[in-house]
Amino acid sequence: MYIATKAFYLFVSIIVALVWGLTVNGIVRKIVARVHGRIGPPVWQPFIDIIKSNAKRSMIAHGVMFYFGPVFRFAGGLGTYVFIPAVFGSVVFENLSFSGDLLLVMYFIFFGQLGMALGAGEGGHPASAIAVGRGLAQMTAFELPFALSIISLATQYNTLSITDIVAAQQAGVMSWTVFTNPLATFAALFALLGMNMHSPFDIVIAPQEIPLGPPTEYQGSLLGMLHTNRGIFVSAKLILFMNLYFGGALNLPILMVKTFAIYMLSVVVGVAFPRFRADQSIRFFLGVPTVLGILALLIQ
Amino acid sequence: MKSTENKIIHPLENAGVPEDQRHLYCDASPRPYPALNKYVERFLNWARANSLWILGYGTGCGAIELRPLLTSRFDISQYGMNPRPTPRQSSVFIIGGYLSVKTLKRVIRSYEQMQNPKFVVGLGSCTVNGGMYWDSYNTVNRLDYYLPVDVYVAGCMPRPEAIIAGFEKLKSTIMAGQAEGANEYAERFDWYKSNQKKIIKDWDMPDYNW
Amino acid sequence: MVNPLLMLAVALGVGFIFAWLRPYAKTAAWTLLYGALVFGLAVSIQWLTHFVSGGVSTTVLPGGFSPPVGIALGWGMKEAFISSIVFLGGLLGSIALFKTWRDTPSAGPVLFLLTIAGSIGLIMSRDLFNLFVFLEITSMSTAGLLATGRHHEGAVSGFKMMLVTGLASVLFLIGTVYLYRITGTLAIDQILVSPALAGTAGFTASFLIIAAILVELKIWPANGWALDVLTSAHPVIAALISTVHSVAILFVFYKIFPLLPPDSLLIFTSAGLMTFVSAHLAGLRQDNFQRMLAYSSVGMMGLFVTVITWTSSVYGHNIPIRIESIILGGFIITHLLAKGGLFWVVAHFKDSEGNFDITRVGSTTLGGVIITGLILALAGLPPFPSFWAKWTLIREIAASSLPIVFVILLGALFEVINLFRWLGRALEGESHCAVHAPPVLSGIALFSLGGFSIGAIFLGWFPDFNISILIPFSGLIAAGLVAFLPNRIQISISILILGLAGFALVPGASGIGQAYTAIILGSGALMLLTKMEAANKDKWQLPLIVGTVLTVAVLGAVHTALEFWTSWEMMTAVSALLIVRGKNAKKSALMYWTFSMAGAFLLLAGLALAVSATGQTDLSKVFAGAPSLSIILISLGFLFKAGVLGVHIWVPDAYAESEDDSTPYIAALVSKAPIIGLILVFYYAADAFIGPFEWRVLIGWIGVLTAFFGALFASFQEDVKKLLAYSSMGQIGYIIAVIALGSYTGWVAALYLALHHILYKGLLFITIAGVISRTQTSLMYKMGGLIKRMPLSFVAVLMSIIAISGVPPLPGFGGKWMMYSAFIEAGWTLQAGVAFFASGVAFLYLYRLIHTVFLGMPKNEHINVKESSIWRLVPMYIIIAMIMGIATMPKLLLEPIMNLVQTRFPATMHWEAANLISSLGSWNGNAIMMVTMGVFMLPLILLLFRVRGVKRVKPFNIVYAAEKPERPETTHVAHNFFAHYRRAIGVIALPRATAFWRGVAEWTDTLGDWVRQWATGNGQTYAVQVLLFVSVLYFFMRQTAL
Amino acid sequence: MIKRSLIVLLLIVTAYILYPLAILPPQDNLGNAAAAITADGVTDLGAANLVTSVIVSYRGLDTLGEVTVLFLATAGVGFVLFRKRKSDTADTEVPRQASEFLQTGAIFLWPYIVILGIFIIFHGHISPGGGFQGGVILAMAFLLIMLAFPGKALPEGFRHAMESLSGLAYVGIAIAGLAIAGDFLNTRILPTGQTGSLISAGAIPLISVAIGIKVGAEMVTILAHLRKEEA
Amino acid sequence: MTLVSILGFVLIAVGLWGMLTRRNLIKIIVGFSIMDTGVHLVIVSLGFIKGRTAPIINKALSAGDAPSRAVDPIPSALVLTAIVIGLAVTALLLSFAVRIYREKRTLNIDDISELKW
Repeated sequence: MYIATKAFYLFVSIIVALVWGLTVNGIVRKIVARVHGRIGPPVWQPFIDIIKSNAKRSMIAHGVMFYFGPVFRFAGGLGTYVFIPAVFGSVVFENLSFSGDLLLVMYFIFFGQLGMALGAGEGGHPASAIAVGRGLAQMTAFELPFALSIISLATQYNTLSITDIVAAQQAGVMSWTVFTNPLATFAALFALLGMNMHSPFDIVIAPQEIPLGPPTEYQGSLLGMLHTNRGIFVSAKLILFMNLYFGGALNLPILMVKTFAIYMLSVVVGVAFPRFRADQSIRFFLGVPTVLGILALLIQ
Repeated sequence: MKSTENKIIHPLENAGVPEDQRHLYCDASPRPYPALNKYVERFLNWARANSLWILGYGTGCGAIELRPLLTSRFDISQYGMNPRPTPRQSSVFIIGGYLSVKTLKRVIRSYEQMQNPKFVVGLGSCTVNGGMYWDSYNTVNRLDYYLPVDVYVAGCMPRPEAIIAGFEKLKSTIMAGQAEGANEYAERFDWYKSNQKKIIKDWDMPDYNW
Repeated sequence: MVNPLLMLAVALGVGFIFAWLRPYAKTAAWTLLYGALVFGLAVSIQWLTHFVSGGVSTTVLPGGFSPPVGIALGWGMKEAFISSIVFLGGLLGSIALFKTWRDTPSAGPVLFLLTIAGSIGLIMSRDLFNLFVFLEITSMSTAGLLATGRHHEGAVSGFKMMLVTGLASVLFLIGTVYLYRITGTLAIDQILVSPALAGTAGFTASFLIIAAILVELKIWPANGWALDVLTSAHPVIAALISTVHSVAILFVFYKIFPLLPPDSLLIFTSAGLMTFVSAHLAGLRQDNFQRMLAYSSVGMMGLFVTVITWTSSVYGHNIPIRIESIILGGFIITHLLAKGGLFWVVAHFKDSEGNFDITRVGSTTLGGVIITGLILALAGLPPFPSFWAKWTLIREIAASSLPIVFVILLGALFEVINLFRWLGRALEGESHCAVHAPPVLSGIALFSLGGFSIGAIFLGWFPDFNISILIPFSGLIAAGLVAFLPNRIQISISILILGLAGFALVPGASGIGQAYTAIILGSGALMLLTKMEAANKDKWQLPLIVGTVLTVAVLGAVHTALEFWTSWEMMTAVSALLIVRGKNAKKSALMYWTFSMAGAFLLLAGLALAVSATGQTDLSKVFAGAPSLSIILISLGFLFKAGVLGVHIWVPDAYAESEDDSTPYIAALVSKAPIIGLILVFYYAADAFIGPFEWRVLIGWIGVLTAFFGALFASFQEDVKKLLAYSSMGQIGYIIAVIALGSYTGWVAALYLALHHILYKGLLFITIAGVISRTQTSLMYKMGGLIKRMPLSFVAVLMSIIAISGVPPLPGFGGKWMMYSAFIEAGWTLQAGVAFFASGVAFLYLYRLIHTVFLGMPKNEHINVKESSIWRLVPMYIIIAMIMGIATMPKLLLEPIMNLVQTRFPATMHWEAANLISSLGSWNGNAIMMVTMGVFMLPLILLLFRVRGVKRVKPFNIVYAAEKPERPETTHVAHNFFAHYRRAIGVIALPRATAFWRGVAEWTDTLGDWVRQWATGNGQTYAVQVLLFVSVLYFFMRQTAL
Repeated sequence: MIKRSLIVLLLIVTAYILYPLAILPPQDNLGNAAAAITADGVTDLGAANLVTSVIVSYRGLDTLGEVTVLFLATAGVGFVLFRKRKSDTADTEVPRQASEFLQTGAIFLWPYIVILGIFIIFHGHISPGGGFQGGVILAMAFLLIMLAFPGKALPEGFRHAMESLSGLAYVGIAIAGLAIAGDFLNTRILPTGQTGSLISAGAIPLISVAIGIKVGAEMVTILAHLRKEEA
Repeated sequence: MTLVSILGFVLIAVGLWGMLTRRNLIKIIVGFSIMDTGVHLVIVSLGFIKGRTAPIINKALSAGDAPSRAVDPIPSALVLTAIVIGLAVTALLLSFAVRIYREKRTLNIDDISELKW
C-alpha cells in the first residue's frame, strides 16, 4: 500500500516537474525571441516538438549503446529529480529523498551524462566525440566551484541532507543561503551557467561547428526522449539550486517563481554574451568561480 | 501494413564504395512506413506540421532568402519552424536553388539520411525546370526526377513572403496526410536511383545512405 | 682436535711439491691439491663447531715460544669461521678453475693454494711482522695469479698491484719496526697494552700500519689498482682476490685497528662509508660486468670497515656475538658465495676470446634462476643471509646514528640499482641467445647461501621471525617446480598453493590484516583463472605471479617488524622480477625497482629507528612507541611504493611494460601493499604522527594531489595501460588521503575503496589484457568500435568505469560518499574540493578509455576480432557479480569493515535498516539501486515500444556534412582526445617530476662518472693516490687522536 | 708540472708524518723481546748465533713464510713469463759466447764459491750466516756458470726436485716438531748439544740446509727464467 | 736518530721520488728497490745500540754478557726476511715488466693504462 501510494505521488511529482520544466523552456524561448524583436514560438512549442519527434516513423540506431544513450540520459534526469525533495514539507513532492543526500544527487547527475556520452560515442560521429570531450572537460571545470560551494554548505549547516538544509533556511528571507553564505552561492551560480550549457558556455552543442554535438545522430523517439529529459532535468537542477541557496519552496507556486527566477539568470547571461572556446571556459571556471568557492571554504 | 513489412527487401549492392569499406555501410533498401490509425495520424500530422525542423541546403542563390525568414523580420519560429544542423533531426529539406551534379549527390545523401516522414521544398525556378541554367551542361533541371518534392516555390528568387506561403501550403498538405514523399521515394526507389545514377557518373556512395 | 697450523703446513707442503710431482703422478698431485683444501675446510669446520658449542679460544705458539720472543697465533671462533670461508671459497674456486689449470703450467694451482695458505696465516697470526710476511705471500701469489688466462692485461694490473701493495708494505714495515722499537715486542696483544703506544711515535707507527691495511682493503680513494686487478684477472681469480684474500685482510684490519685510539673510529667509519657509496656510485656507469663486480667488491670492503669500526665504537670490545655473527657473518658469507658466484658466472660464460656477454647467462631457465638468486642475495633480499645482516646492521646503527644509516642506504640503493640493471640484461638472454649450460657451481653457492639463512632461522637466531613468513618463497619455488606441467594443471596447482597459503596464513593473522590477506589471496586466485586461456610461453611468469600474490598477501599476516620488513622486501623483489619479464620492460622495471627500493630503504630506516627506540619487536608495540621521525620515514617509504605525486614516474611504465597478464596483479594487488602498510602504521601509532607539524595533513594533501594529478595524467595518455596505470595512481591517492584522515569514516572509506580498487582495477586490467591480446596493440587510437566484436568486454569495462567514477548505483559511489563525508567531518574541506575535482577529471580518462576502445569507428584490421576467451570472461563476470552484489547490499560488506575499524576509532556512522547514517547525511545503497533500476526501466520500456521501427545501421552511416567518411582511422576521434583540456590546464600537467628525476639521475650518473675517472688506469697515479690518501687520512686522524 | 708539485708536496707530507719516528733517540737498552732472547737464547736453543735462533726458531714461522715468498716469486716469475713455445727456432739459436776471461774465471772460481756457500749454510747457527746467505752464494756460483756458458744450466728437473723436496723437508721438520715436541716448527726435537759446535742447536742446522738448498735452487730458477727472456 | 737511519730515510725519499716520477717501468722498479733498501737500513739502524757487539755467542761474547753487550738480534732477523721479500717482489715486478714489454713493446707506464674507469 505504502509503495503504491509512494509510486502515485512520485508519478504526480514527476509529471509536474516535467511539465514545469518544459513550460519554463517554452517561456524562455518566447522571452528570448521577444528580446530579439521576434514573435517567437508558442509557449507549448516544446511539447509539440516532443510529440513530433516521437511521431517519426523510421528510426536508425548505431547499436545497443546508442539506443540506450537516451535511456540513460532520461533515467539520469529522472533519478536526479526523484532524489531531490521538491517542495519542503510536502508529502507528494518529497520524492525519494530518503535514499541519500546531496552527494548522491551530485553524482547522479553524472549518470545521465555518462550514458549519453556512451551512446553518442557509439554513434560514431566525430562531432559527437569531440563534443563529449568538450563537455566532459567543461564539466570538470564547473563542477569544481559547485563542489566547493556544496562543501561550504555542508560545513555551514553541518549536514548533507537537502531537506535539512532547506529546513535551516526557513527562518526568513535573510536565512537563505544566498544571504548567509553569498560566496558559496555565487560560486554555485557560476557553475549553474555551465551546467545549463547556455551561451557563453555552449561550445559543447555548438550547432554550426559540431552539429549539436552529442545528439547529432539522434532522431525520432530517441531525440524525443532527450527533449523530454531536458524538461525534467532543468526542473531538477533548478529545484536543487532553489533548495540549497534560496530557501526552498513551501508550495508549488513559490517553487515555480523561484526556479523561473534562477533560470532567468542564465538566460540573461546567455543572451548577453558570445560563446567561449572550450579552453577559455575551463579557465574561466577555474578562475573567479573557483576562487569564490575557496574563499567560501576559508572564510567559514 | 503487414504486406509491406513482410516484403523481402533485397540487399543493395553498394558497388560505389570500395570493397574493403562495404562492411561499414548498411546495405538495406529503404521501405515505406504506412500511416497509423486515422485519428492518431491526424493528431501526429498536426504535430508534424507545427514543428517543422528545417534542413537548409543553401548552395543556390535562394539560400539568401532564408536569412530574413529566420530573423526578426519574418521569424518563422512563430510557426514552430526551426533550423536544425543535421538531417537526422530535420523534417523539411529546403533546396535553395539550382543543383549541380556535384551538389545533387550531397542532396541525395542528406535526404536519405532524414527520417520518415520527411518533406522537400524546392525554392526557385531552377528546381522546377532549370530556370536560367536550363541548358547548362552541369545542372539538374527537374528536381522531382531525383527526389519526391512536396512543394515548389517558384520565382527567381522567391521573396520570403512567397516562401512562407509555400510553407503554409506544405503544412496543409501534411495536415491532410498527403505529404508522403518519403514513402513514395521508398516505393519507387529503383526509379529514383536509376535517375540519380544517370546524372551522377562517379557514384561513390552506398546506394542508400542510411 | 687437529692443530690448526697443520692446515697451513699441509697447504704449504702440497704447494711446494705439486709442481714437481705433477709430471710424474698427475692424479696424486691433483688429489693432494684438492685434498689440502678439503682438509683445511674440514679442520676449520670441525673447530668451528667446537667453538660454536662452547669451546674456548686457544693460542697456537709455533716453535713453542710465547710472545714477546715467539709468534702467537690466535685461534677462536672468528678465526675458524673466516678460515672455513676461505677454504670453502678456495675449494669452489679451484673446482671452477680446474679446466683452465689442466693445460697450463703448475704455477697456477700452486699460487692459488699458497694464496689460501697465506690467507690462513693472515687470519691466525697475531704478530705484526708475521702479518707482514703473510701479507706479502698473499699479494705476491695473487699478483702471480693475475697471469692466469693468457692476457697481457693481467701483467699490467699485476704490475700496478705490486707497485701499490709494495708501497703499502713499506709503510706497514716501517710502522711495524717502529712499534717494535717503541714497545719492544711484535705481538699485537702486547703492543695494545703497552703504555708506549700512546705517544706521538706510537700513534704514527700504528697509523702507518693501519693505513697500509686500508690500502690493501681497497678503501677509496686508494683503490684504483684493485679495480683494475679485479677487472683484468681471470674471473675465478678475481673472485679469490675479492673474497678470500680480501676477507683475510679484513680480518687483519679487525685485529689491528684497536692500535689507534677509539676516537679515530669515526674516521674509519667515514672512510668505509665513502668507499661504499663512491664504489657503487661509480659502478653505475660500468658497462663491463666484471668491473661492476669489482666496484661492488670494493664497496663491500668499505661496508665491512664501516661495520667493524662502528660496532666497536658503540660496544667497545664487547660486541654481542650474535650481532657480530649476523652482520659480519651474513655479509661475509654473502660476499663469498654471492659475489664469488657471480664471478664464477663470468668465468663460466666467457668465450674463447675472453668476452663476456651477460645475456648468455639467462639463456636457460636454470641459468636465469641462478643469476637472479645471486643478484638478489647480493642486493640483500630475503631469504639470503645479507638480508638479515642488513636488517640487524641498520637496526643497530639506527639506535645511535641516523646519518650513517642514510649514507649506507644511499650506497645500498646505488648497489641494488646497479645489480638489477645487470639482472635485467641477463634475463633478456632467454629470448635471443643460443643456449649455454647453466653455471652449476654458482648454483651450489646460491643453494648454500639459502641454506645458511634457513639454518640460521631454524637455529632461532631471529626470535622475532616466524618461518611462516617465508611461505611466499616456498610457494614461488613450488610453482616454479611444476612449471613443466601442462598449463591448466599448473594453474590449478598454483591456485591450490594460494589456497594452502591461505590456510596457513589467514588463521594466524588478525583484524584488518586477516581480512586483507584473505582478500588478496582470493582475488589473486580469481585472477589466476584468466591464465587458463592459453599455454604460457614464459616459464617464469606463473611462479612469479604466485609469488607476487603470496608476498602481497603475507603482509597482512605479519606480527613483528622484522616479519613486516621481510615480506615487504620479498614483495618488492618478486614484483620487480614480474615486471622485468615484459618484452621491453627492462628500463621500466629498473625504474620500478629504483623507486621501490628507495621506498623500502626509507621504510627500513624508519622501522629500524622505531625498533631500536622502542626496544620492541612486535609490530603493534613498535608502531605504538615509535618516534615521530620513524613514523615519517615509514610512511614516506609507503608513499614511495604507492607512487604518489612526485615519485609516481615509475607507475605508468611499470604497468604498461609488464606483460599484459601480469599487470592486473601489480595494479590491483601490489598497489595495496603500501595501503595496508599505512593502515598498520596509523592503526598502531597512537598519536605519534602528530609531530612538530601535522604529518597527517601533509600526507592527506599528497593523497588528494596524487588523486588529481593521476587522473589528469591519465587523461592525456594514448596507451591504454598507461592510462590505467595513472588511474591506479589516482585511486591510490584517494585511499592514502582518507587513511591520513585518521577517522572512523575515513578508514571505513579507505578499506572500502581499497577493496573496490582490487575488484574493478583487476576487472579492468583483465578485460583490457583480453582486448590487447585480441587487437595486438595497446594504443587506444588504433582500436575503436570494439563494442560490436567484444560486447561482453564492453560491459565489463562499462561496469568498472561506472564503479571507478563513483556514479550511483554501483558501489563506487559509496566509497566517494564516505570519502567526502569523512573529509567534511574532519574539516578538510579544501582537500575535499581537490578530491572532487579529481573525480571530475577522472571522467575524462574513463570516457576516453571506453570511447576510444569500444565506441567510435571499428578498424578494418579488427574486423575479425573475437570476444575474449571464456577463461577471461568467467573471472570478469564473477567480479562483476560481486560488484553488483555489493551495490545492492553494501551492508554485507560494510558491516565487517566497520566492525574492524571500530577497534581503533569510535564509530561515527551507524545503520538504520539499509540506511547508512553518518553525522552529515545518509546513504541507502539498496534504495538507490532499486530507484535507479526503476528510473532506468521506465524510459527503456517506453522506447521498447518503438523498437520495431528501428533500423540498425552500420558505422559509416553517419551524417558527415553530406559527405561520406573517408577511412575509419580518420573518422575515429581518439588521438589527443583532450587537446582542448591540455590547452586549458595542460601547463600543470607537464612532466615536471619526470624532468626532476631525470635530472637527479643524470647528476648522479655524472657524479658517478666523475668518481670513476679517479681510477685513471695509470699505476703510478695509483701510487700517488695512495700517498695522498695516507696524507689526508693522517691529518684527519691527528685531529681526533692528539 | 702539477703532478710533480703534488708529488713534492706529498713527499714533504710523508716526511712530516715520518718525522716523529725519525727523531726517536737511538735506544740504549734492549726491548722486552730482545732482552729475553739474549738472556735465554743459548739455553733455549743452543745456537750460538742468536740471529739465526731468531730466524729459524723464535720467529720460524716468518722464515717459513719467507721461503714461501721466494718460492712464490719463482713460481710467479715462471708463470708470468710462461709462453707456449711457438717454434724451436728460439732454442736452436746459438747464444753469444762469453769472453774467455769470464769462462776461465768461472771454471776456476766455481768450486770455491760452492764450498763457501755450503760452509755458510752449515755454520749458520754458530757464526754469521745461515741458509739464506749460503743459498744465495750457491746460486751465484751457478749464475756465474750461466753467464759464462750460455745454454748450460742446472737441469730444470733437478732444480724443481730440489725446490720441492727441500720445501717439503722444511714443512716436514716443522710438522715433526708438532708431532714430537708438541709445537709446530719446534726445533728442539733434536738435542741442542754443545753450543758453538757444528752438531748442535737441535734442528736448526737441518732447517738451514733445507733453506739453503731451496733458496739456491729458487734463485737459479728465477735467473734462468729471466735469462730465457733475453733470447 | 742515527746516521744510518737518516740515510735510510733519505733513500726512502729518493726511491719514492723515482717511483712516482719516472715513466720507465724499469726505473720505477729501481726506485722501489732503493726505497726498499732505505727501509732495510732503517730497520737495521733500530736494532743497533752504540758500543755493543753482534749477538753471537763466541769468544768475544759470553752467554751471560749477552743481554748487556749484544745488540738487538731481532731487527737483524727481520731485515733478512725483509730483504728476501724485497728481492721476491722485485723479481716479480721485473717479470711483469718483461711480460709487458714482450706484449706491448713499451716500458712507459703511461702507455699501459688502458684498464681504467
